[in-house]
Amino acid sequence: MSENRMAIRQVELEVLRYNPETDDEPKFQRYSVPCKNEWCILDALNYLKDNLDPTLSYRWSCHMQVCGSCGMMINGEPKLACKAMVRDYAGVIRIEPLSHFPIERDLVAVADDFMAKLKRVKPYLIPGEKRSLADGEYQQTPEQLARYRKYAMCINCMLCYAACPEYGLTPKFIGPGAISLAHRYNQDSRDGGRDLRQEEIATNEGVWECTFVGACSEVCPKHVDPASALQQVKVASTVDWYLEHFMSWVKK
Amino acid sequence: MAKSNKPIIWGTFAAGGELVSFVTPVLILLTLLAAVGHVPDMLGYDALRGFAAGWFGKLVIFVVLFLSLWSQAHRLRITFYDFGARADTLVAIMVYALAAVGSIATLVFLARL
Amino acid sequence: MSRRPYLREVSRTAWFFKRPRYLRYMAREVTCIFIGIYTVILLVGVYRLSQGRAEYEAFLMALQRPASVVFHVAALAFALYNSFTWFNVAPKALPIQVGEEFLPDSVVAGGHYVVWVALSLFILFWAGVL
Amino acid sequence: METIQTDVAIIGAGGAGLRAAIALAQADPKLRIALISKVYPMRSHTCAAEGGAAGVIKADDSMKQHFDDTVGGGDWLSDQDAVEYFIHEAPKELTQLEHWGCPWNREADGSVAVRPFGGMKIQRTWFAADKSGFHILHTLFQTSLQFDNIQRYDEFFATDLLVDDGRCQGLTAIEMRSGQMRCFLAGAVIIAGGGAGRMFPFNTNGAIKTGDGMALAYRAGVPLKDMEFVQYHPTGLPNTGTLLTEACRGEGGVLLNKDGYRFLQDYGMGPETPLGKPVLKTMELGPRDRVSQSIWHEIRKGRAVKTPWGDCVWLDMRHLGEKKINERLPFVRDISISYLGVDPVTDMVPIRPVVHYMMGGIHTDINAATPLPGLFAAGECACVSINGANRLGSNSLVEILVFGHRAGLSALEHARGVGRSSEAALSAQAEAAQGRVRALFMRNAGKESIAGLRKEMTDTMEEGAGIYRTQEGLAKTCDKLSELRRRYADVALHDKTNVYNTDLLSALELGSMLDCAEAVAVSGRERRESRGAHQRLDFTARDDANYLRHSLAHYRGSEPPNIDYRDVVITTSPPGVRDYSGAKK
Ligand SMILES: Cc1cc2nc3c(=O)[nH]c(=O)nc-3n(C[C@H](O)[C@H](O)[C@H](O)COP(=O)(O)OP(=O)(O)OC[C@H]3O[C@@H](n4cnc5c(N)ncnc54)[C@H](O)[C@@H]3O)c2cc1C
Ligand code: SF4
Ligand code: F3S
Ligand code: FES
Repeated sequence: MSENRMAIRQVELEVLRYNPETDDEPKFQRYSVPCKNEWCILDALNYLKDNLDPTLSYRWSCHMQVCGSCGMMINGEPKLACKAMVRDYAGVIRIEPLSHFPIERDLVAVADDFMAKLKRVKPYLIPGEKRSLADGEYQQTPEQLARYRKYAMCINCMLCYAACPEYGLTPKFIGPGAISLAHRYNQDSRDGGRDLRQEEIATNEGVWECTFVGACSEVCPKHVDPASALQQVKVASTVDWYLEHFMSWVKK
Repeated sequence: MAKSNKPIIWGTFAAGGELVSFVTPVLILLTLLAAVGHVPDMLGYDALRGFAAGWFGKLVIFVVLFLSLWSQAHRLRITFYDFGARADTLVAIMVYALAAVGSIATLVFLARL
Repeated sequence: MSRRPYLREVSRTAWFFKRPRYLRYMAREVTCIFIGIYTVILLVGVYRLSQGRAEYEAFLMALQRPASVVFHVAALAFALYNSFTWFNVAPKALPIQVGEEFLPDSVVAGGHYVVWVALSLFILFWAGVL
Repeated sequence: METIQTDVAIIGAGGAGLRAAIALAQADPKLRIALISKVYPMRSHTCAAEGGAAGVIKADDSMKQHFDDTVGGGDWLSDQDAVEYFIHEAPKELTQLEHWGCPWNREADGSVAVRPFGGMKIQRTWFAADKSGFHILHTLFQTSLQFDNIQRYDEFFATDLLVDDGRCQGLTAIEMRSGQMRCFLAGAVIIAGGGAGRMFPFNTNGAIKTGDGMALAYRAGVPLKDMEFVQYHPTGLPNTGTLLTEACRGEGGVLLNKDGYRFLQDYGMGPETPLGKPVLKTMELGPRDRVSQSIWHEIRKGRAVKTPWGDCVWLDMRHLGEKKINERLPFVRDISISYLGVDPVTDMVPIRPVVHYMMGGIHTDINAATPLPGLFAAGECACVSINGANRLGSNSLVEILVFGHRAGLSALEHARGVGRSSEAALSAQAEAAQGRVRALFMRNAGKESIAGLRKEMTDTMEEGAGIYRTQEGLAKTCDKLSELRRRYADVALHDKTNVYNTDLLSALELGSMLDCAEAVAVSGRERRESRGAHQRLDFTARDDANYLRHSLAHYRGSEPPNIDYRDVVITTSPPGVRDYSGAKK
């Protein structure tokens, strides 16, 4: 909390701009922004928009690392702009929209693909045993909760998609974020929908497109560890497969 | 969308990867010693032939070679793709055929011992 | 409609130069070339063994060619790299829950390392090196 | 202009909007539901709520006690019939969320766990670590994905309501990705647009909380109720305003002045409770308005902690220990370290009161219906009113569920009973709305900047309509806001691109905020008493004889609003004294 957090320095931002109505392709634009040391990159962008160039477009809302809007590439790494601190960067800071997604405009990426995939993996509770409100809550021990809680922390920021090269090479890959959420429900003691979700994720476009690069987990701002979720789905699907084909008399 | 058949091979990839990680470095070390002229006792003709003659020795040799072949074949398939060779089906047929030939050859050679 | 989303193409053949972590991943993947070739060498060894003493001894002699020595050194390096990367991520595929906590990755990976060292020593001992 | 036909249109896909959509989808699978939101649903600000949601489930609790805490906490300005309905629905809604998969924290036996919260006499706050709102929002959003009749319009910015034949029958919205205006025709419209805290400079609210929903209804002739009641949360990070949840104190954190003294005991909330053993409704667990006001007084008395970001007091959580902090307040720790560089495990955190929540909003009745037929409202943008003059922490997340659900059902009932009046008239209105936005977009001259006007607005709000108010200060703020609204007509737009034009949207949001801000300031100027969050230095006492009434601000175009009043509904609890001292219990 020392005084030098308030210190101001000129920071060079190199921002990728793309205006679909006038540009054929994106190009970098340089800005010099007076930044306080305690600022995050989002503060710098907000300053820029308010004072230097009101035409810059980007998404943000919560400024507290929870709404998932402000994902962008900062010096080539997918980051939340409200989590990346200016003081952690030296020299020119390069800001681009999330990799692997089409650019709508400036730093705004088209999220349609991710939204469609999210819906596809059925990320909602499909109850194993139906309960009415009058029956009260399902019982779930802290231990059972811990089994899936980590995967429930996903803020849908899509950073993992921007990091995963396999998604970049094969866009039909359902991808780390959505599959982790499917896994979250599969691991929930109240759920009975695993078979339905497997139809989507135990497929070639599902986990089998993942080659365990692990980049997704390295960049995830919420420590969801999608790489782990995907490998677990692979292991479980393999067990399923062998049971189904060689020991079909064993009831799952 | 149908579930994938990849688990068949992936099972051997996972098991093979685990095994290869545990034993391959030390095996390379052994043959490296042989390569620089210090043949370890066990790699001598009599010792090795004796080991491979028993059913246990045969089993060990087969498991190591089989899992190693299939896991590396699977990884090779992915590597081709990662280097930009998109003919995945062709690559898959090729690498798995190699692994299959290698596995059968192992069986044949072991049977002759 | 004035929308015109712009898709930046990903290079199919050079994408892994973009980030150091992608290079590390590719280094892990290409270990399969070395380990694969090495497996074939072992297979040849078994073949020669099945042919008889003279053939097997010729095989051992062939191992001593300079190219073979160089290959062995490289293969050893890649195999070691493969083992490290494999053990480090092993906890991800099979996390172990104890009560409300998961065993820390370092414990699971550490367990693998211990087994690895013990097994390697055992094999060296069995082979008469130690 | 493309016209979209729906049965019910919902503006806002936060907790309230999603709950309404699911209620509708479940009620009738053939219904066409349009869910319109300026951000993707899971970006809505409900995700920022940390602490939890109140509902009676434990054996030591009772409906009566939740009722008393809520009504007393609201300084008797709550409508008690609404509170009655609210507390009875609360446990059902929270259980429903549990059935939808919400990861509530649990007791060892597997039942849902509850935690203490400010102003609540009994532990009744359900929580999911310190991410309760996040989990509620994502549970609702993910649940909504299974209903194919919820047609989502993500990143559509609502600009105007369409009213014909005395009924609300649709709206216009800008599709942000193309910049095109769309006309939604609907049997009923629900507004769930969230709060308006961004009209203040220092707030816990996300960028989207600009009061658009309130302004839409207000301009369409629906009064805004109790707008003078703006909640300050006691514990905001002094530089960014980021909230440190009330659970910090619920778990045992304490407030200290610069001398390390727990000053709340000097303001009627004592006696001091032992460290690490918080007592409900006492000291640090007093209600937000009281705690925030005490901090203000303490700072006034010169016992503030001086920081580069202004005068603060300390929030001390060190005695909770690293394990408990990591377990119960992990996010608080993260946020303090990254934005302030202070680790609550080892250091005290400087904090100051921060604008947090709007008690006031669109005037609705207990059925979530506004006086304009066909228009319903729920969530923070609405005022039912259960929160009265001061909302209790953890009541709002429940309110969005209870009244979101209610709004859905009420809208359905209305939509079933009516037909469209005249599509021609509605289209003409939509064209006119489009024309106004076009005009703003095309304007070339214009000497006012959006950022400049916004800054003047937030400054004057803090100065005149902040935590303590006076007649003079409020009058000045009212004048300033009139002036700013005039100058707003001359605002300049630099961005002339149709696609994702955030310059245009900022201008529209500024318009909403200015309208809401004026309603706050004028309502505040007219309420000459101190009650709950509305504290006047010149009228320090509560005045039930004259002001046990809701204020209603009526829009009058470029003129300041006209204020009239409406009686509070009192069923069983006559106005009493708010007692937050532990001593007399
Ligand atoms: C930091 C923080 C912590 C909190 N903690 C708690 C807590 O612990 N317990 C508690 O009970 N309450 C808490 N609250 C309060 C509570 O979270 C909010 O009051 C509640 O979430 C509001 O929900 P909502 O659905 O009304 O609005 P929001 O979730 O804000 O949603 C508003 C929606 O309206 C849409 N919208 C707005 N304008 C337009 C437009 N022009 N066109 C189209 N769409 C539009 C937005 O896109 C969004 O989808 C907290 C609030 C904050 C800020
Ligand atoms: S898994 Fe992590 S990186 Fe991926 S979308 Fe979720 S929060 Fe973001
Ligand atoms: S980076 Fe991609 S390949 Fe798999 S482990 Fe993560 S999804
Ligand atoms: S602004 Fe919400 S995550 Fe960054």
